[in-house]
Parts: sequence; structure tokens; C-alpha cells
Amino acid sequence: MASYGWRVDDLDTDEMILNMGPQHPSTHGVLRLELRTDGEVVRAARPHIGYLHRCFEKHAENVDYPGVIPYTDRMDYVASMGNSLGYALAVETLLKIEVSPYVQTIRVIMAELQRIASHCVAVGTYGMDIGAFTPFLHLLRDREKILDMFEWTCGARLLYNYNWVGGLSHDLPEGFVKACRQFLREFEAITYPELIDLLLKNKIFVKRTANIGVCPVEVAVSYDLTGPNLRGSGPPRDLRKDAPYSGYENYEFQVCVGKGEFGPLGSCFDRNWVRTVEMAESAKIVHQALDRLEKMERADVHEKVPKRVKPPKSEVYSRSEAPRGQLGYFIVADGTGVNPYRVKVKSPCFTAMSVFHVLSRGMYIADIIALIGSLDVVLGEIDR
Amino acid sequence: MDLFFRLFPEAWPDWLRVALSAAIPAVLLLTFMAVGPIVYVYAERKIAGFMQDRLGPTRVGPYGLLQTVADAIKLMFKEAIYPTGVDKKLFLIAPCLVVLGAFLAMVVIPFGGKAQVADLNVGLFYVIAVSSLSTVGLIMAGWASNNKYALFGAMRSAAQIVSYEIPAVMILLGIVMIVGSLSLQDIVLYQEGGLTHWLLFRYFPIMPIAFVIFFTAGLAECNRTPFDIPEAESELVAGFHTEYSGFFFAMFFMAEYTEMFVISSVASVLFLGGYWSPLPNHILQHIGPIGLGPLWLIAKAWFLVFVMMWLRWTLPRLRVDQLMYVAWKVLLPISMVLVVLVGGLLMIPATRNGFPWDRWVGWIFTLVIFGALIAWMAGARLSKKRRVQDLAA
Amino acid sequence: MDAARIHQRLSAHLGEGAVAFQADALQPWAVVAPEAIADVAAFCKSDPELSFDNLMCLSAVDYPKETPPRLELVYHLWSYTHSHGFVLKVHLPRESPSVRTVENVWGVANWHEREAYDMFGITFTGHSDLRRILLPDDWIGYPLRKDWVDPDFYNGLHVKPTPQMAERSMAGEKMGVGPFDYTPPNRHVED
Amino acid sequence: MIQWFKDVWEGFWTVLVGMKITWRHLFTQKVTLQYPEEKWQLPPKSRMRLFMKYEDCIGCGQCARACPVQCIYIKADKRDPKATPIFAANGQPIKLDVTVFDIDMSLCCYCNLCTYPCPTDCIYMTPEYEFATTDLTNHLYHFAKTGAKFLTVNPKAPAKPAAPPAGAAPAAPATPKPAPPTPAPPNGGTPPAPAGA
Repeated sequence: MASYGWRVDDLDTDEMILNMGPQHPSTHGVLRLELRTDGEVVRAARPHIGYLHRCFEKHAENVDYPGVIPYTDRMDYVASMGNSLGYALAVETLLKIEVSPYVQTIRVIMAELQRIASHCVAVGTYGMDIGAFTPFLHLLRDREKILDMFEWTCGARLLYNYNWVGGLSHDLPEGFVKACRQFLREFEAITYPELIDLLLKNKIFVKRTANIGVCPVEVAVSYDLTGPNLRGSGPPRDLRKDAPYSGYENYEFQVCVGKGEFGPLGSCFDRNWVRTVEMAESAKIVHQALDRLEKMERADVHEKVPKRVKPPKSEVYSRSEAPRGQLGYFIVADGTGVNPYRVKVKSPCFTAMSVFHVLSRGMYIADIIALIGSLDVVLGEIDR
Repeated sequence: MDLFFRLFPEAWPDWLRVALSAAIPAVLLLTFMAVGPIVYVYAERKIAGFMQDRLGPTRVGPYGLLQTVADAIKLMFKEAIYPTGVDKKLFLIAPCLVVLGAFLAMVVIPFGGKAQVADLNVGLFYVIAVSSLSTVGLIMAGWASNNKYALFGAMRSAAQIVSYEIPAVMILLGIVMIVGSLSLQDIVLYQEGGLTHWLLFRYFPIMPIAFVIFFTAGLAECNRTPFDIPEAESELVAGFHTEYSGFFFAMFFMAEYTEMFVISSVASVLFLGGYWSPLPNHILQHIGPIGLGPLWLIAKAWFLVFVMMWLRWTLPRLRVDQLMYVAWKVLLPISMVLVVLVGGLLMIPATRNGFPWDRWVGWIFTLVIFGALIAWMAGARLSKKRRVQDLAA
Repeated sequence: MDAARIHQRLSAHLGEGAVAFQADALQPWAVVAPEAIADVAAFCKSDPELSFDNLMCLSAVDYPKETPPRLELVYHLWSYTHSHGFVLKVHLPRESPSVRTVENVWGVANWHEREAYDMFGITFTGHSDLRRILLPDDWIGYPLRKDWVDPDFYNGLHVKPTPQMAERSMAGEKMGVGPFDYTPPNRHVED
Repeated sequence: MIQWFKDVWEGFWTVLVGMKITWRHLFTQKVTLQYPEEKWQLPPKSRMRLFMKYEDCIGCGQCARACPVQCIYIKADKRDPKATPIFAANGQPIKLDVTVFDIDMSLCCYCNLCTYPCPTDCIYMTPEYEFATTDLTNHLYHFAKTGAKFLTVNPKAPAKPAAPPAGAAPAAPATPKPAPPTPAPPNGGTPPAPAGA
């Protein structure tokens, strides 16, 4: 047969720029991904962020110290109790205030309940990204119970302004301890095992997530992945154990680490597995905290709240373990004004997204969505 | 069709009589198939809701019954937008082809002894040929709507439907070898005599596996989870029908649900004994003069449609290359082995009519399954208290 | 290893004058010369004794009123192996601040530096793709500097309600919500 | 080869396990709340809409200063000392005449920071959440009203027995804080009436 003079590789198709987002059903908020795809395989990906930028740091310089807390709630709107706790701890180290153990225990209860609620959303939406719609709604049904508890305590369901500088805005209502125990029993008995069977042990889910988006430990540490993203790749790095704050040292719980059962360690499945197991650990912590609370007498939650917050001229970088990773506040106080001089937030999702272009080379388009879901990014926190 | 043919007087010219006798069942089928999706969409949303601990549509009409009627009317009057750069002719023909592909297969489905539009003696062959017609429509829709996501969806659906027809055809080969004829009417007549004679329980461990493979291939045929990759919501927004709106979107919707009913009815004809009632020697087969054949076929088909919906709200979605892996590396080898086994068993005179234990295994199998379902239904009480405050009480 | 010994180790490596040490702050820091930051960072990471393998946070702070007015880059480092932390600072002039990038040492610096460039105008030489990360690409000016004034228009849209608009709306006049009209947030604009 | 069989069996078995769970959820208690018919009683402390009892406001502006989004606007001018002294419910003498007290609920971030510094607890958040309007400017509530009846005798004065409070606020079901009534918006939505001195 006469050869036609062209060789096979002349025939390669040219690559196509595919725009995914900012209006896309599964980018967890307003994120635009510019993908250079060759057929189904992604050659290079470039995330564009900034669509949800609300100048948190500029606002923080124009409002007084307690006034910043409603703004911190709006950063990671899925786990806002964690944000305000981080900020309150930072300003308390500036003012050198030591909060009473009663308030510390309530803060731990609220932070851990918020962790369960946030991981419910994270694992639920991750299931929906892969296609399983039902686990998402089951988890949301239980998250509603946690939001009820928050509303019962401090009046708001999503953005609480509950952790104040030096104390809390409201005390726990009567019957809270009993209701919380009952909810946790139900969560551990029904929701958690069902989630494991319905979603995590499902062969299709395992096949879809087990060996994609594998992030080795050096890349994770170099790109400053923290929280479940880092623990999914192996090292048991958890701030609640390494640098305990707000009374975390007197609760025992394990640091959940990715095991790499179904594929290489550090895959999307492991990150998601860590989040699921962490929910059970948080439930254990809340049980212990409730026991501690019952043995304690009720202190006034406004006791250490200063009338006027004017810290001396100093700066501090304080870290706390938010559900999505290590949330750091770098606060510079100039000692004169009532407003903070500079507040810089190191948000865990911001650094998690920065590793995206490294992990996403050579993936399918369906896996890109799985990767974003497993990194569990919230665009409110990335764009601040 | 020949039933109506004798109705018309001989005096009329033949072509008119054939046309009329074909028109009446066609119109009947068309209305049945047009009403079908209205029921299926409502059933799907209600079942999805109940499986996710919520109520599903309850507002429009009593218990939300008129919800899909409202949707249909809305889609009828909504403006069908044609984005710029759309290939107008292809854009319009595509939904028609997809709907056509779904409807044509209804012609050979035997609803009763004589209640069948046309008893083609190549029935099965015709069904397979027609059901791949909708693939052409999908690709045309994806290509014509000038949208990268739609193109992805179209390419994926082409690869998926083509590669899932081969395991389905292999299984049909096994059935045809047992029954000896391609006509669906003969296949159903062969399964007369109650539950134990159904082909599902023939050569017991082999045919249930064949049924599962045929059902999975059918799922992939009509793009249902876990194979709904062409219109994967989370990646491709809506796949090939992203750009469609108004009545054309309704046509795609109708085609999908009709295809589901067609696949289920073909599966129930081949494996679950078509219009025969499960009880032996014609109990419940007809009450007085009225034959319950169509009722039985539709009941079995709707149970299979329920299983499809049940799967949709349980399983995540496969990736494209895993889809191909399942088709070529899992379903195909097993179905080839099954065909060889069935062929061998037919050759041996002893097992000419199935294994000796086929008879009583049928009853035990169904009782076990329905018993388990009822048992799980019992242990389903979740806590009644909806708000946390009443947890404390 | 506490901060003082880390400082000794650094100044031992770099020669005495390069690293000024501030001990009495809440978290003691060391000031490094702008041109020396690249190899200080490389040394911090590679040295087995320090092994700061994690750049926790890179922030920029603007001090216009200090003498001499400066832009400060603050590197918060952490070592997972020894679990100790340290703070490095770099003082930059406010006019055209530029410093070497540390992206090759810690990958996360890529996005932190892009944000510092976006908000403060600090150019990082050697950075892989230095462009604005949070603000739109055609935004003029660097908003987080202390002497930042909100522009009145951005691509024809009002950014700030003019005092007259606020008065007219407070007086009850219904401002039309057109593409360029602006319904001010009904607030008193104290002059 | 064995792995292939294990995969196929696991694939089939986990599908069945998943189906069992969803089948059971078909018959569990549903959680849907039919909103207009069934309404949930919000907990008393829930922060929905701000209300200000004009009779108790001494015009100090603490709430406006504490608000992070500056959505409270107060205009108050001196009362002439000769007029009859008036008092708030908790005995605070009212020395300023509040002419404009507007809260722009479209700006409010519901953070409840304004209720704490108020000396007379006259501003508080009520659990009433159904105040959607068609026009955004209707969310600008004006609490300053002209015909307000103030307490002319100091309720906390030790000598005389405390006169019953004037009950000027419209009666409504009781809610949190010192049992203040939930209000209908006094003249919400209408442009500010010319504030008389």
C-alpha cells in the first residue's frame, strides 16, 4: 500500500483550553479552572481565584478588635466557629488573658461540633462530586441537628460571632448537655456506620478515588498542606496534639492518619477517609468535654471580656486546628489605636489550592473534580 | 396489527387497510409512551426523596401528583433557545432521532397473546438494531450544540452505548439458543407455566448472572447511574443536552425514561416470563374474559424500573475508562463463558430442559429476596425527634 | 531549640552583621538583609540542625510612619522534624520594593508572594508567574498599603458612594438601579 | 487473576449493601418541614431582626459605635433642661432628644454586638424572621417616632412606689431579654417622617 508520506505523530490532535468555572456545579464556590486538555486527559491546569474576594484584611484594619469577629466568621462560612476561635486566641495572647477552664471546655465542645458539621459537608459534597447524591442529604440531615444546637446556644445557625476576645457571647442553655449526648449517640450509632457502608466502602467510590491525586509527603509539606490533607499523606501532624491550645491536652483521642488501604498513600480516598474517621474522634472528644463540663461549676462567660480591647504594641502569629487545616492569624498591634494595625490570615484552603496545579497533571476531567473535592477547599477562605 | 386488519371490510384497497390497522396501535402506543414519562418522573422524584429522608414533591396537586404535569406544560411553553454558532438543522433533528430510537423498540414488545403491534420473527434482532439508533441522535446533539462540554458528553455516550451492546447481545445469544426462535412472542410462550419455568431460573446459577449482566448493560444503554457519564452533572454540567431548553429538553427527558421502560420490558420478556403470571397453570392469568397479560408485563417492567431508580440514588458514577474496563474486561468475558456453558448444557440430552433443581429453586429465591426486603423495612425506625431541643426532653 | 540558639546558628553561618535579633518580643524574630534572604532560606531548610521544612506564613506589613518608612516582609517558619519555629523579617523601601523569591525553597511561597505583590506591590525577582492573584488583572494600585485611597470608578462602576448621592438617598429619593447608577447604602457619610 | 474475581465480587457485594441502606431509608421518618403550614418555634435567643424600644433610648450611640458595618444612624440633639425630666425604664435620665434612629437591616450582619453596650437594654434582637420586602430600601427601619410617651417619674426612685410603665410599646407575645414585646415595625418602610423636635 503506498505510504502517504505522513507519520502517525503528525496526526496528534491539538490541545483544547477548557474553562471550568467560575459558574460550575462542583467547584465548591467560585473558582475558575483553566484546563489545557488533550481529549479527556488534562495536560496543565491553572486555578484562577479572587471571585469571592471581600477584602477581609482591609476591613480588619477599619474595625475595632471585637468587631473583626463577625468578619472572621464569613471567611470559612462552613466552619466559622473555628475561625473566630483562632482569632480570639490570637488576641488573647496579645492581651495576655487566660480564659477560665469552663469557657475553654465550651470552646472545645463548640469547635469539635463544628468540625463534625464541617466534615459532614466536606464528605457529603465529595460523594456528590463522584455522583452519589444520597449520602450528602443524609449527612445534611444530621448537620441540621448540630446547627440547631448552635442556634439554641448563641442564636445563629451559620455565622455565630460566639467566640469573643476573652470569653463567649452566651452561656450554654439548660438541657444542652443531655441533648448533645443524645445527638452524639445517634450520630455514632446510625449516621457514621451508614456513611461508611453507603459511600466509603462502595467499590465504585473506591475505584474512583483510590489512586488519583496522590500527594507525597515532601510535596505536601513544601506546599504547606495542613490538617486532613496532610494527615491523608501519612504524617500524624495535628495541632491539637502537637501544640495543644484551649485545653486540648486533657482529652485523649487518636490522630487519624491515611492508611492507603486501597492504593498509594496520600490519594484522594485517604484524605476523605481521614475526614470521616476524624468525625468519630471529634464525637469522642465532645463526650469527654461534656463529662468535664458537668464536673465544673458554671463560671460567668463574660468575666474576662475586656471593656475596651487595646493590646500593647506587639505582634503574634497564632495557629489553631480548623476543620480544613491549620488556620494562622498574624496580628500586628500598634498599641495606639483601637483597630488592629494589620491582620494577615493564613488560610489552609489557600495553600491546599496552591498544590492543585502540581497534582492535576495527566488526570482525567472527572478526576479534577474528585481532586478539588478531596482537597475540600472553601472559596470564601481562599479569597478572604 | 393483524387483529385490526380483519376488522376493515375487504372492499377497501389493501394499502388503506394496512395503513389504518397500523395507525391504531401506533397511536395507542404513542399515548401510552407519552404518558409514561409523566409517571416515571414523578415516581423517580418521590422515590429519590423518600430514600433521602425527605418528602419529594408535595405542593402541586394532592401529594404532588400534578408536579410532572406542571413540568411538562412548563417545558412545552418555555422558549427553546438556540445558542449562536449552533448547527440549526442537526440541533433540531437530534432530539427527534433520540426519541425515535426509544419508541421504535416498543413495536415488538408482546403485551399479551395477541396484544402485540407486530410479531416480527426477527424481534430480538430488531430491538438491538433500533436501540443503537439513539446513539446517533446523542452524538448529533453533542456535536450540534457547539459546546465543549456537550461534545465531551456525546463522545462518551457513543463509546459507552456501543461497548455495552456487545455483552447484551451475547446474553441474547444464550436465550435464543435455549428458545430456538428470535421472535419475542415465542420466547414468552416458551416460558409459560408459572415462576419456575421462567428463563431467569433456568440452569439456576447461570441465568441469574446472565440477567444481572443484561440488566447492567441495559443500564448503560439508557445512561443511568452508575453509567450516567454522558450527562454527568458534576463534571459535564449536563452533557449532550446542556444547550437544549424548552420542548427539546422535554424530548430528551421523555426519551430517557421511555428507553428505561423499553429496556425493562425487554428484560422482563426475556427473563421474567413476559405476560405470564408467576403462579402455575394460569391462576390470575385472566379474570373472566379480560386477560391480565399486559398488567403482568407492565408490573414486572415497573419493578425493574424501580430497581433502576433505586440504583441511581445509591451508587456513585464510574469514570470513562473504568466504564470501558467493566464493559470489555468484566461483562464480556463472563457473558462469553455463559454462552459457551448454555450451548454445552443444551447439547447434553440430560440437561436439555434445565437442571433438575430449577423447579423449586425459583420459589426459594423469590421468597428469600422479598423476605429480606420486608425484614429490612421493619428495622427502619429512625429517631422521631427532629429538633435537638426535644432530644433533651 | 529556642529562638536565641537558632539565631546564633544563623549568624554563625552568615557572618555576624547580617542578622539583627530582637529577643524580647512575644515571638522573637531576626531581621535579614533583602539580598541575603534567598540563601538564608535555603540554609534554614537544608541545615539538619534547623531543617525549617515548612513556611507557615509569609505576610507583608506596611509601616509608612516609621523612620525610615518601610515595607516589612515577615516569614514564619516551622520545622516538623524538630517542631520549633522562627520568624525572619526583611525591611524593604516603600517606593519600588523588590526581593529574591523563595519559591524554589518552599513551594507554597509561590501563592503567598503573588498575594504580597497583589496587595503591596512587592516584586519578587525569579518568581515563576508573578501576576495578581486576588484582584482583577486590570486593577490599578496596591490596596493594602496604608496610603491607599479608594478610586471612585472602576471600569465605569461607582466604587464609593459620593456624599451627594448619600444625602439624596437619605432624603428619600429613590435612586434607580441602572447598570451605572448606584443605590448607595443609605449611610451617613461623616465628613 | 484472583484479584479480578475479588474485584468483581466486591463490586457486586458493595452495591447490594448500599441498596440495603437506601431501601431502609425509604421507610424512615422524614425530616421535611412544610414551611407555610408547619412553622418551627425559634429558640428565644435566636438573632433575627433588631428592635429598639424608643422610649428607653438615651441617645448615647454606643450601639452605633459597636456595629462593625455601621448600619445604625442616630441624630440626637440636647433637650432643653427646663422641659420635664424623663426617664428610661431602668431609671436612666434621658438628656438627649433622639430625632433620627434608623437601623438598615439590609446592611446589618446580625452579629448582636450592638445589644451588649446598650445601658438601658432598649435594642435587642427578636426571633421574627419574616420581614422580606420587594424593595431593598424598605429594610431601613425608622424607630424614632414623634408621639412617644416617656416616663416622667423615675421608676427606680426609692421614695414613691414605682408607677406602672406607660405601656407605650404595642403588645405582642413575650420574647427574651427583660420580657420586651415583639414589635410590628413602628413605621418600617415609609420614608422617615419629618422628625419633630
